[in-house]
Amino acid sequence: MAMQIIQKKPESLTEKEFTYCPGCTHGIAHRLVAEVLDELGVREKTITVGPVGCSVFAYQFFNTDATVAAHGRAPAVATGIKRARPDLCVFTYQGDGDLAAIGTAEIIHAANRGEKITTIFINNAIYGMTGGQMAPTTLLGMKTTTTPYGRNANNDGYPIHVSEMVKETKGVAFLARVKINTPQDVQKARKAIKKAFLAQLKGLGFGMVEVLSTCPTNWGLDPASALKWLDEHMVPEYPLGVFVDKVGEEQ
Amino acid sequence: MAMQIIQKKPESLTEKEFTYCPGCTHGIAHRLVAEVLDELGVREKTITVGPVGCSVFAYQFFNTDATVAAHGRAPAVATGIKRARPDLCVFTYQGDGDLAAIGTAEIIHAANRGEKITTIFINNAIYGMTGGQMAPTTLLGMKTTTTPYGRNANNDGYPIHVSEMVKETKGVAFLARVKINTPQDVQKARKAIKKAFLAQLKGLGFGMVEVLSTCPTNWGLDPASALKWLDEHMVPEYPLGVFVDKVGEEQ
Amino acid sequence: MAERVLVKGTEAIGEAAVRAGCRLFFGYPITPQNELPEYMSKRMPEVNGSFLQTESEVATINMVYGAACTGRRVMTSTSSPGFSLMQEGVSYMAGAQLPAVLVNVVRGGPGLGDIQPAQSDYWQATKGGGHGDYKLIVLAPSTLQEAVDLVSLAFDLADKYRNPVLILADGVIGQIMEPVTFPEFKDPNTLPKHDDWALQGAIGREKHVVTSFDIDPVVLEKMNLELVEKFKKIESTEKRWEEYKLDDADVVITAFGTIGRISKSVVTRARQEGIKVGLFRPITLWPFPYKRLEEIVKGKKLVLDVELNMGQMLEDVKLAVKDNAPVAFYKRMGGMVPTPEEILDVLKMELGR
Amino acid sequence: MAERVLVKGTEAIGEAAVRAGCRLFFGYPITPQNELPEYMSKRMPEVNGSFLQTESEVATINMVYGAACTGRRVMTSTSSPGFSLMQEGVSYMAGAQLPAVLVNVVRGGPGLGDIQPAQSDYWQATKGGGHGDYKLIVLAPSTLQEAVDLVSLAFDLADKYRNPVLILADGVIGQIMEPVTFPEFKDPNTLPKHDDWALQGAIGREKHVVTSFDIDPVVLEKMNLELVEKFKKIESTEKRWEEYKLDDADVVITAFGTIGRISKSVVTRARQEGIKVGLFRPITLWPFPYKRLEEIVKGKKLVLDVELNMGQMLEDVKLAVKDNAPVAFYKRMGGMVPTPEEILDVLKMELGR
Amino acid sequence: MPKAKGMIEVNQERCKGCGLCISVCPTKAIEFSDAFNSKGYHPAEAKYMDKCIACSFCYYICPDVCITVYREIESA
Amino acid sequence: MPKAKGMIEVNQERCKGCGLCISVCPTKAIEFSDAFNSKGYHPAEAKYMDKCIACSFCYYICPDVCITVYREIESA
Amino acid sequence: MTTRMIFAGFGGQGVMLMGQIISLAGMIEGKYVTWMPSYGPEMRGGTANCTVVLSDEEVASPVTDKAEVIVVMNIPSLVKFQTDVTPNGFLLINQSVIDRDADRSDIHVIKVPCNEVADELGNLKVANMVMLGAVIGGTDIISTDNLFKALEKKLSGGKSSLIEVNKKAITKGYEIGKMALAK
Amino acid sequence: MTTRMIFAGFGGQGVMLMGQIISLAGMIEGKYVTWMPSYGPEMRGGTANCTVVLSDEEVASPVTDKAEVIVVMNIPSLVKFQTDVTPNGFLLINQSVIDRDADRSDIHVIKVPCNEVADELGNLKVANMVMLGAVIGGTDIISTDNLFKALEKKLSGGKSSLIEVNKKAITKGYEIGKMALAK
Ligand SMILES: Cc1ncc(C[n+]2csc(CCOP(=O)(O)OP(=O)(O)O)c2C)c(N)n1
Ligand SMILES: Cc1ncc(C[n+]2csc(CCOP(=O)(O)OP(=O)(O)O)c2C)c(N)n1
Ligand code: SF4
Ligand code: SF4
Ligand code: SF4
Ligand code: SF4
Ligand code: SF4
Ligand code: SF4
Ligand SMILES: [Mg+2]
Ligand SMILES: [Mg+2]
Repeated sequence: MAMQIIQKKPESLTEKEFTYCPGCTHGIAHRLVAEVLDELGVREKTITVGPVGCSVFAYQFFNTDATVAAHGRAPAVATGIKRARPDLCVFTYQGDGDLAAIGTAEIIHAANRGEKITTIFINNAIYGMTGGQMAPTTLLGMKTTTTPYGRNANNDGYPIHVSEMVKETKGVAFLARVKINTPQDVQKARKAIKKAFLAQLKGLGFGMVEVLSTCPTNWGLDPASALKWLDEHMVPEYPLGVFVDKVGEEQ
Repeated sequence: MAMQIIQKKPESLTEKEFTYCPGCTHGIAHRLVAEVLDELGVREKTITVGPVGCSVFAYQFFNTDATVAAHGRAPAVATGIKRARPDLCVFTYQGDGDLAAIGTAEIIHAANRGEKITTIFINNAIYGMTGGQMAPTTLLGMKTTTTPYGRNANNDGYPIHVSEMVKETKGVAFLARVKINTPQDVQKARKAIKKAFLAQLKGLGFGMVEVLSTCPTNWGLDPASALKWLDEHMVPEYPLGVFVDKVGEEQ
Repeated sequence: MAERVLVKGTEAIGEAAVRAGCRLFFGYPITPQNELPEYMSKRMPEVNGSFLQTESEVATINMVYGAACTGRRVMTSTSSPGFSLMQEGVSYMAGAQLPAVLVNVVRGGPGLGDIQPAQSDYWQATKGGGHGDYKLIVLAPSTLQEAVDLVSLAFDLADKYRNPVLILADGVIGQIMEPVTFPEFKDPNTLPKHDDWALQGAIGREKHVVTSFDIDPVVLEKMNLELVEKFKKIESTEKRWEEYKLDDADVVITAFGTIGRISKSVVTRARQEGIKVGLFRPITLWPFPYKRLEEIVKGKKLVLDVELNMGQMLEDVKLAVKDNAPVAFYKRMGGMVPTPEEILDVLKMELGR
Repeated sequence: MAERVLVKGTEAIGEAAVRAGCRLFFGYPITPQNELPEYMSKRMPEVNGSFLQTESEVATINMVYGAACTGRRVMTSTSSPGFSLMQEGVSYMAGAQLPAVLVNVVRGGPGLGDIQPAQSDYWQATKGGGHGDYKLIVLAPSTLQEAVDLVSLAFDLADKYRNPVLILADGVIGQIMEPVTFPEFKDPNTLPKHDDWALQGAIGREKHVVTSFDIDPVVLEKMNLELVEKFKKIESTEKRWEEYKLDDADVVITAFGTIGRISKSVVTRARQEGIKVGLFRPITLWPFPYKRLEEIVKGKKLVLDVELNMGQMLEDVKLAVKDNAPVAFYKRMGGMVPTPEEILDVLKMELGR
Repeated sequence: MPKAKGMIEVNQERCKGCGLCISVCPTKAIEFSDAFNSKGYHPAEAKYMDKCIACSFCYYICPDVCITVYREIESA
Repeated sequence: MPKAKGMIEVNQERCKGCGLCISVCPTKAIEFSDAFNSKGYHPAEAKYMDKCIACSFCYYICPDVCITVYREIESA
Repeated sequence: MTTRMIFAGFGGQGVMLMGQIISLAGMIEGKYVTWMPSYGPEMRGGTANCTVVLSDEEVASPVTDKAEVIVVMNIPSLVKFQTDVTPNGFLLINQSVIDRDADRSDIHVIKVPCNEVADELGNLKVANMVMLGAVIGGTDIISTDNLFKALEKKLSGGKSSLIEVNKKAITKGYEIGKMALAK
Repeated sequence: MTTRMIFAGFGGQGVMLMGQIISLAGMIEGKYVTWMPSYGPEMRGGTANCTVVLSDEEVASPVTDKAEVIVVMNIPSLVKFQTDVTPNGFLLINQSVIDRDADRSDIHVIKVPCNEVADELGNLKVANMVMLGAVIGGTDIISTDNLFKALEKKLSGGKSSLIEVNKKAITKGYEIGKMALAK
């Protein structure tokens, strides 16, 4: 009898420690992407396009060539890279401020063009990096540093449903909303992320996974409670599901 | 027996002649908006927010206080006006380059906020003003000055469906797609435009009408053929319909 | 006398705006100015004003444009990359002659840079970051009290000249707390309504049009020349600066904003060591007080310009100084802020001491 | 000798880019440069290149950023309002040291302005329209042949210095046709690949990172200083200008781009009337040839600066001239272009004739 | 229902001769004029007004708001 | 099916003491350490490894990729 | 010598092409040339025009407000441009569309029935070439030969079948131009 | 006289508040004061700190790299800041979290068992006030009275119920500070 490693830090991550708060699920999403890059054997041809947001340091974490896009513009940067080098595997990693606010036009048009890139969209209902301001995805009634009286639809608008909008574009080859607050969900999320990369690698079009994620710091919750809060508050507003799947089961 | 005027140029238009090409249906859309302003008696409290596009001169045509927004930013400008003066009636008039390309983020977020403004969205599948370049709404295969070999989904993406996306935002109170290439359709369009204004005036939220419109000049067709082309090519891609109606029938 | 209170720079600016009668704020988060929109999100509802967190800085500036079209006082605030995104809109506002107060709390650049204090947006602020011929009135506070006072002034100047006014601050001004005294509240109803041009609904009058556009170059040239006239007028009447111990000085330090403040203490220390140093601190970066500086530097041993950038105001200093005195330059960059000791050392070195 | 062909300015620039090995073009329509993206939409597929009409200028510049990250030659083109929207991205590119060639075919501003030729984006181009300390190399052609030549040069300089290069043209350069001779085609495979830093996949090597960002101001300051060094080097080696009949001149006209060209004919006519006029035409607006101009103007009766703006290059002219000669200025704005006769009249008036 | 009796007026100076009114008029009451207007277009002309049924189609489709439509009513 | 026998290793220096692994471990095999790591956190500790069933839940949920999971296999 | 020319008319009348062909001919003839269009929104109701400068020395300014030769193809262009012809210069009027006279007596006015001639040739689209012929007939600024070469270059490829009728139009126009001067 | 102070620790340890209260007290005492935070991404693992300058003259520079008084609430802060204390200055160490000594002998080092004292008072959250008390006990830079006034101002409104326990914490800390010096 001997002990065999069945899970360990993937090769596609560097040794650099994450800069996230304790219990922040950004880290899980990172690991999942890295696992998929390992599994697909594409690390050496992958370019990471990091965002501005708590994951601004993503360029240090993924063991791939990498750049940092201007806030919201990662899909445009990724498009530029992909048009220059269609043989590379290009992905963006973006928060909900980055993708669903300032970057709205870029994500929608990348999707609509069927740009052969992959987007990991971290929806944590908050601007983490800048100190907990309202995101477009912030829930109604939720207090943030810019909705001190709670988000009020009349003044601040409604939680925005990016995946539901993106699914209306014809260039999307894979699109799903997942969560990563339980071990089981983490594994499902990994499958979705893999398909979002396959959409690109098979030349089918744009692939995106919206990941419901926690921000214990700005939600004012301890890490474990944040996992529960996600189920109780975010999932009802943002139902999970696969919106588009042109990749199919064969792999 | 005497003759009574039953149709004439509405009060909400100035005397200024339109600068549109002969047979361009931009002019019909203008007249419809003006008729609705007349009917609702709101000319004196209306602010026109014109775009950049062939309708850049709209500020001269509507007999209301008016401004010209930067390309694509009319919904933001309208938001600024409305937040400053919620008692005013504010509308934007925008082309498909203006609204569906550069102005994507602004229109989606205005809709998502349920901004109490009205948007008239002229979809003519082309950049008219600048000389017939591809718009995001240009049909596949269509030749334009920037798709000399015909629009090709693989390089240029797909015709974008703005109304279908906007309907996924919760702030919308009225949303319809109409066409104005027959007298009957013109009258239907007028009803939709009226409701889009009522959505604002009743404080229900954001109102938008997507108007399928012609560009005889850049389509390379005579005006009457352009009306037919619209039915044959645009309607199949952009089905007409009312997507959201919180205004209801009572008026 | 009004009470002195200890406040953060961002809040000082926000409260000063509220007291100046500003009831409209549009903003998008960006460090190091987040506390300003945060403050406004709380404060605006209290005074029946309107706060909106926008989807981007591009949207922000166009909302400010819209709000300004109605003649009401409106403000926004951002930091360097955000201000770059506003350049098209700023140019539109200047072209359409719209009053508004903009705040740029500058951080290290270029690009994403970092979030520490910098002064590297001087050129962008004073020479026109956007396209076309226009000028912003640019005010650079060096203390929070001055920031409070300049915010009031900014709204008045914006209204007076129908021109956007920019408060050019930096991470230090944005983040520090110090005691300030706020002015009284202005009643928004007593402020200029701009009934002669603002968009308020064409009730019983000809329609108003606000635009930066005219397709006919003959007309546009006239509009341009009108702007040029206005800018000349502003140049001749609105220059502001501080002179500190210049009367007997051999050496002139030129510096603005936070460095202006730090340089005061350099002056004090230098004088303790017997070096006669004075400070010339432009408060309006545009219009820049060229003439006064030209007068001052005549016969001086040295002009030492100190900035948190690669030498941006330096060009204006040289335009004023010409060949009338040697000009030295000391810089820190990337968000680093020099200590008074450090500057004093440079000064001594330049003097060969 | 290669054939002379009659082409439009926008097409001349496009074809010159193709011949320089550029295979990537991103652009968004805007008058008066639409023919350039239109040309590229046709041309790129012919040479196995990639043309993409983008959703906006903001997206454009970030696509250019992305493409430049791979080390390939890439170009975009726009006109004034569009270039304002690119400022954040331009600052990012300069910060990340990315090579690319940008074209601004300037039109009347500010704001929406009009679509006629102007030079009112000089400050934006040369002083940094975006935030932070950076410089673009700015090339201003005055004929189509020069435009063709400068496009080649622009790509080489961009690669050499890892810096964006801006071709500052105007509506005249963009729209006219005149005969040009194109250089030979460069084989893209022979061009610099930038294997030492470009993003190409980390195959058997350490990962590459391209960024303008470092959270630590100590590091960012170092990055900034590296840029400053680079800019100094460019300043010392890359200044370009044209001198025309200056040897015996009493009067120096300073002008760039289209006005530089028009001023040549002013020189001719003035000399016919016995007035000894010469022309100093900066070709690199940055780095500006201060020193050479300073040498030239010594002892001259008059320097007449002529521009299509309110006096933007004028500041650089003054920085060079100092008190060494009187400087006069003549402007047209809003898209108006002066005739040689008009300029000659001004010149005579300034000379008291 | 007896057909209404109608009449239209065309603002010929404003007209751009696009012909859309002509193309939609159910009674072919409108034709192009032979004359040019000052913009150089052949404007539409209300030619056979006896045929006009006041349906307003021409008004609805005219992109340049050149048409005024009248209907005969019982005199008050 | 007999439960697998497993074991985990925690990179305690990297750990931020968020406790998520502890919260999901079905066999309560993990606990906080009493000691601080150099970042000042109480890291997770693989305490009751006899209980570990190699389910990998802790690995899946750990946001800082601190955990390596081993499973006992028939030796080859 | 420097000759400045303005071609003005409706967008659809081919004024831009006229200017381009004569520029090309100028280049073939070894002159310095520039061509500059008026440009703007695709509109419609205004006049489109282009300016051509042919010169023995480098062309300083491609823009001008006076010209030695001005061609007007419609009434608004006549109104707008007739005052800009330099004394002793040439004004060429498209008689088929312009039913009025010029107000100038210090210049050469040449009236050309462009549409009628083109109609005779069986292709209304060559009306502009008739005018172009008249221009060189009247002014002798370029040789017919070089104009033909320019035409061939411009119409090479898909449109080469049209070369003949265009040449004919030029020739007809040339005669009209020559005759007008003879008068 | 000018006193520069740095308060450093984890984000959650209330270092920013400590600085703000002492600044407020300084203002009440009629001094010139500035408070400047380190700021950055919400992170996490780094140290947060703020700089306070109390002075009899206008404060020139709110930023400093040396300080007369430095408070370190955790190990990384000790490591980072201990060298920045000016000779004869004060280094205050949160003994409850920092299990090691300072390397300096040319300064006054005061160790404060903040958490234990706070725990005794029944509210772990006042650990920072214990430290603040120790600062003024050790340095006499501000009167207790004015510190209390500042505290009251800061905690007015919703949090006023907490004033008492905070005052107690300050008093306890004050004694520790005084005693440490007496040694
Ligand atoms: C142009 C611009 N505007 C604003 C910012 C400031 N900024 C940095 S990150 C961020 C939002 C981050 O929120 P999100 O994208 O949701 O990411 P998270 O931190 O929540 O993961 C903002 C507004 C910026 N860097 N650039
Ligand atoms: C920032 C900016 N980019 C580009 C332009 C140029 N531009 C003017 S109108 C227009 C597109 C017009 O197309 P559309 O919105 O579809 O209106 P249409 O003319 O078809 O009615 C463009 C790209 C501009 N004015 N500003
Ligand atoms: S602020 Fe929120 S999103 Fe950012 S690292 Fe911390 S927990 Fe994660
Ligand atoms: S170009 Fe097209 S959209 Fe514009 S006015 Fe002409 S026909 Fe209408
Ligand atoms: S109203 Fe009807 S019938 Fe009369 S002219 Fe118009 S379209 Fe013809
Ligand atoms: S539809 Fe209007 S513009 Fe067109 S021909 Fe008829 S009247 Fe004239
Ligand atoms: S592998 Fe499963 S049983 Fe073992 S420690 Fe991890 S969670 Fe617990
Ligand atoms: S989940 Fe990871 S970081 Fe959190 S306590 Fe466990 S090992 Fe440490
Ligand atoms: Mg977020
Ligand atoms: Mg369009």
